[in-house]
Amino acid sequence: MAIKSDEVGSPAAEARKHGGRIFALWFVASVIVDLVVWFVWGPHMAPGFMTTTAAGQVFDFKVLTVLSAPVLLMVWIYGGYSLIMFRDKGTHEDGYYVKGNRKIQATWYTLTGILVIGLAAFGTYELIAPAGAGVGEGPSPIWKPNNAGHTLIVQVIAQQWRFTYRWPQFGGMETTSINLPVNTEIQFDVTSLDVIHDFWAYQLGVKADANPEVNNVAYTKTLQTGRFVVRCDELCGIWHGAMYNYGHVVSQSSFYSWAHSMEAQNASLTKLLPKFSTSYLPKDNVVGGQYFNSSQA
Amino acid sequence: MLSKGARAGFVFVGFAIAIGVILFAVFGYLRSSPPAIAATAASSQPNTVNVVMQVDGAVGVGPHPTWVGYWVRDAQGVYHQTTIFKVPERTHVHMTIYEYDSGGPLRNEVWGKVQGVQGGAVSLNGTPVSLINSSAGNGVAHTFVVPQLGVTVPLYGVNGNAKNFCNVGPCNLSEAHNTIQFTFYSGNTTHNYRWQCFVPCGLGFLTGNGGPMQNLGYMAGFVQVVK
Amino acid sequence: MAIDMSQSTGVGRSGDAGGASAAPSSRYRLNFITGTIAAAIGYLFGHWLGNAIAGHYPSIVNSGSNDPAMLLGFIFGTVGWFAGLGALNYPIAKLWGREVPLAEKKDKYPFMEYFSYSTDHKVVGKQYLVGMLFYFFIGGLLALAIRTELLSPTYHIWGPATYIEVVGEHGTMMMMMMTSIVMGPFGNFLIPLMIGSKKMAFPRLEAASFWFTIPAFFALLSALWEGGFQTGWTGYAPLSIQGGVGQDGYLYGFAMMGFSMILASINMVATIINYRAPGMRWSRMPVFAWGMITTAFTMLLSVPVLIDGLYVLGLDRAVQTSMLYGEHGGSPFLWENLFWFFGHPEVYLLALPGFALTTEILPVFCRKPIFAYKTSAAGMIGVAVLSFFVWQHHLFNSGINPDMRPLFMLSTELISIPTGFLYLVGMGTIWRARVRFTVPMLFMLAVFFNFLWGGITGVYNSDVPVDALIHGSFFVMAHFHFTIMGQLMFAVMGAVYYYTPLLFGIKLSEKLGKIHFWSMFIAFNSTFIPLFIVGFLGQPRRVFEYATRLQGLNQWVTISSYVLGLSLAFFVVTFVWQLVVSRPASPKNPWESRGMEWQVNIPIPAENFERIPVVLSGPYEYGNPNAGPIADLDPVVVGSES
Amino acid sequence: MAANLDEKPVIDEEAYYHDASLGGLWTASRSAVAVTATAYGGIAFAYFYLRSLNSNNAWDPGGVTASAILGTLIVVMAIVAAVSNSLGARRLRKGGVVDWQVSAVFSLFLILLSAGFQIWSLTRLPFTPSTSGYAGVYIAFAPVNAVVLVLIAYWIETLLVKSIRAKREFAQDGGLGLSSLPAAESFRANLEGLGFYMNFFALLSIVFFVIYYVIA
Repeated sequence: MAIKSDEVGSPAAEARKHGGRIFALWFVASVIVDLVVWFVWGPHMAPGFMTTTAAGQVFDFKVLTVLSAPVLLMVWIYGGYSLIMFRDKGTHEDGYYVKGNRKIQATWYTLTGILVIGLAAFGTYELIAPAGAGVGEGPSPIWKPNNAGHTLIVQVIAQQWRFTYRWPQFGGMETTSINLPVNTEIQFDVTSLDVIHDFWAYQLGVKADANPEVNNVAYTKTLQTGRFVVRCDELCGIWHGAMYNYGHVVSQSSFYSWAHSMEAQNASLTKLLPKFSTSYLPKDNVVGGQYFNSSQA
Repeated sequence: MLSKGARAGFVFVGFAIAIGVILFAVFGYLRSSPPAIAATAASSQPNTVNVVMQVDGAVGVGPHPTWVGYWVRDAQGVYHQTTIFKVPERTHVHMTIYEYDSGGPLRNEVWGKVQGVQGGAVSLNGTPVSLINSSAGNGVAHTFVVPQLGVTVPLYGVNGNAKNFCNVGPCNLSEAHNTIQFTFYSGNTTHNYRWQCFVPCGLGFLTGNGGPMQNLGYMAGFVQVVK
Repeated sequence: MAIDMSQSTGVGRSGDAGGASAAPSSRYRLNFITGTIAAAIGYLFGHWLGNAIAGHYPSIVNSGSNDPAMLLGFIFGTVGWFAGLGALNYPIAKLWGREVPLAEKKDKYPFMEYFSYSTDHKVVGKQYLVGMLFYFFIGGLLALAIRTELLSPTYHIWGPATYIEVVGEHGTMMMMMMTSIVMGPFGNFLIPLMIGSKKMAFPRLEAASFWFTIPAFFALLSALWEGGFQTGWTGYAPLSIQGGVGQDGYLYGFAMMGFSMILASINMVATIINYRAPGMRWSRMPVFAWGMITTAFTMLLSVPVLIDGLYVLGLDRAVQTSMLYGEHGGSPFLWENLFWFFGHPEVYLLALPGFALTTEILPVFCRKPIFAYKTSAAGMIGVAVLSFFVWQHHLFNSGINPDMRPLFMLSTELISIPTGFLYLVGMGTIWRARVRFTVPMLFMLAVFFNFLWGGITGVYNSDVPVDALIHGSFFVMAHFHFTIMGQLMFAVMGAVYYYTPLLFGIKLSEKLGKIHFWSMFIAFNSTFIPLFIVGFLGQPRRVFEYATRLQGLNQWVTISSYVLGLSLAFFVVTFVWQLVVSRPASPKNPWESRGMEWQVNIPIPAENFERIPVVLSGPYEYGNPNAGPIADLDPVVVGSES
Repeated sequence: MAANLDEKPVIDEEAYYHDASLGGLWTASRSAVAVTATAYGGIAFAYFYLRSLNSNNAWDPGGVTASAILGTLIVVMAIVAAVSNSLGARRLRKGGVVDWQVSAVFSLFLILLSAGFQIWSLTRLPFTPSTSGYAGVYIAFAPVNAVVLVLIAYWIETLLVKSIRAKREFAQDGGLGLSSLPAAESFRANLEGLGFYMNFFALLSIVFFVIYYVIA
């Protein structure tokens, strides 16, 4: 039943022998993989560096990958090694009788605990320092960008199944296209006219749910010019998959000339729009659905 | 207990039935779709096709007769209750839409502005129009919007109290209607462009965007740009 | 809940069958055919009633979707179903004080027993196994339909509406039905055997829990030909209020499955706490039993909230209350909170049983005790407890309570600690083992491999700034397929191979099993690893159009998924063939397990154990030269007429 | 139990499973309490959540509540029923079977009446379902409460008829309250579960009375 005593040394010696090999393999592999992640993949990581929040996502993703790759490798190398070395070689005997090891268990609990709490602290810092990290913060954001400079406000209005954009600083005009100036602090006010959508500007590193009748604020700062895609990221019905459009981060001068020309073009439309507000009531019984049978005031 | 052969027979029959059910579900049910109507080439102008549609307050046919919906006319002049039509690439698509439904205020007035059509305006009963104020007059009944082609066309509503108001489709030209005509360019690549109505016109559905708004063949469709 | 306090009375009845026990009535047995007929009558009545009550309201006339009729049809259909099955005879007889005894258990049942309201836990276990695998394969076919659409970013195989319906059906089918794929078949079948009991605490609740899954399944599937539901399995309001009658199928089916889970859990908790054999101390209890009791407690405390949410949604749809819609004083956030308060424990309801099975089977083929047994139980309990405090991590982008995000980030990441316990247990167990690479063992090892992807990417999801990138993308989708399919379904498949000798008296072919395992393992990873990249590169979930630059990856995934489908089809064919046609007989305890459940003869006697066993040692004493037998199966019994 | 391996352990199987079934009843009634508490907790959460959000100022614009008279009657009857049942159960354990039966009839009557009132309250609401958040949450609560009340009534009723039917069976053994026969013990365990559930439900009713009528 038990392993024959001449076959193996003491448990501690066995642990040193196998453990040493596993550790060496793991250490070398981890260093190589981490270096590759940081220096080879890192500079090309999605979603790029168009804004501060996108760059922040790249950095966080990189850090998490560098930390988790050794964990992955540890399980793989330990598992692969053990399965090869400790397989049943046809002798049909039982394994080494051990039901636990206080030291190893305690080490494991401590290490996972430290790792996890460290990750949570890192994540919290990375959430708070860059003003919410491009995530929708609800109607009254608690983490705001601390520079007092100019902030461009863009209201994102989601409706089934298209985003439109309203520009309170340009006469409250509403457009179906979006362009942004480079090197500018942007505040997105995201809301919806019907169901829940989600404004995901991939290259901008911004994601915020568009909730009906509620404002959801997200911040970012543009750093580079280029094209970005806006997609709906919350299932919103039949055309959810087709609810996307493209936008551009352009130089400040071309942005302002675009914005002013749009403002002029849309002047007659802008007069018809309701007053700018952080959210709009869908008014179900006035237009459209007539869903509620007993009409309330 | 059955013999081994009999059991094997049952297993084979069982598998055959299962495969049959799966094939039926796929081809007889899930693959079903409204028909795609090919646009007819215009006789007068080169490189132009004509598409004629009508939109009714209630289609009157099929499983959901009370739903609003579009009809597309084929080359023989027959209307099909569908929202899918095929146009060639690099072509001017000349659209004629007969609008039979009553209108109202838009939820988002931005859809009252004509966009992406040649000349920047549509012809509404012969008059060029580039912006409709939906809170005035009969309001906007529906819109024809192809987001990826940048086409936005509001369809002015008819007076719901008109004597010859068409309650149930298919409607004909003797009934109250508006004729909207415009031309857009189909682009340089083949693609399935989705189009939809932006008026929440699914009556009886919360915020008006259920039912006909969420089903192909009513208020949602494809412009299939083909070779 | 309160009604069915049905006891497995059996008091005054001996363990030995025969003798002068209360003879079961030999009258015609009601079965699923009578149930179906009664269900159809009930449905038609309910539908007519709904039309009569609500058919004239303008919104229903305009929309043509009569939610009250649909829901009343479902409710009366379910009542009819249970009446037709004969399930209501007992509670009705109780009204005039009559105790209908449970049907006598038999060594061998007629075939129709498996289509009847059986109260034998071994029959229920088999019914559950076949039912759950059937639901799983239907859900799997729907998954292939999804992948087929994604072959091309622009050409559409299905219409966009059909695509969304298929996505919702697949997601809901898997998430709601598969909660019971371990507790249903293996829990019900094995728990009495494992804890050395002849019976379950509440066999009628157990039977009801299975027969609830059938109306749940058909209500859900019926949505497909009622226009489907556009909301996916998460059912976010107000989109779910906006949907047609298909949405009623979703909410009703999900609620029925909720009842099934609650009934099964009450039975499971009561059985494990009270029916353990003498000597089966908590410290000797198999890890699988720990997993089941933890899962059952989690269900008891989370599923009612789901039912609340679905009920609120049903009221908003059918009687036009406005709890999930802002204009009249409600809020869609209410649904998000109620749903995810259940929804996150839900994913652990799926994951914990998988780990319980894995940890149970691993030592058998390592020929070693479980490493750190207490840690494995603590790990499962820790995961279960923490699962109630993490739900808002699904709402990091929603704008709800941004100030709570650091807290939910912390609580979510803390879950890695008890999950890590389970890895410690697994890795400790293979240390200096004598690993036997049988088919079940391969599946269990794959569980650790697959779940590692899911677990590590779970840390990415919990990190708010990274979640801003991957939330709602295919990255998340790949993550939870690794944790659910890669973990749970692999564990289930391994358990099917492992437990078929007990369940059906056959031992499945190792050779065919290995073909199945390797094809499934490789195809599974080949399907879902690229989806991490697809999501990372910006493809949202549930889309039918995507960026053309991602077409290559998507096609790779689709083709892999076909291979995965073929692998599972291979399993179905070989499994059914061996089960029905070739029937390779299994010897007693073919895996040389020490577990209580393997100490019985094959086929298992009607009452499981001749006499109530007395447990003498733990179930994992492999390699212990001093270990005695696990139990005394033939103790002296008094108070029995034999 | 099995400490001494030299001799065979001795098990009274019948007693073992009888004890297990008593424990099963105990566990089930506590589980039922847990499930009920969680289900009601979800509704209470909905109440406080919508109340605190007060979307569109439409939580409860006029401060309108459902019928306070019916609400008060329902909660008072639930409490009285629970008290009467627990007093009756105490008498039963001293041998007073008839005392308990009288109290059970009384409780059953009150519980059924309050279930009826709960349904009746839905027919005389001073608002329509979509009036306000309060309206929605009340309409969600009332049917659930009615169903739970009916289930409690069913539970009392089954125990009541069982006690009547079994009267002769236990007559020589001191009656249902004192008999040591397994069936009598099962009955008392069941009754204990019912009492626990009813007491819990009375507390729950008070909480929801406060929610819907006092602080609304």
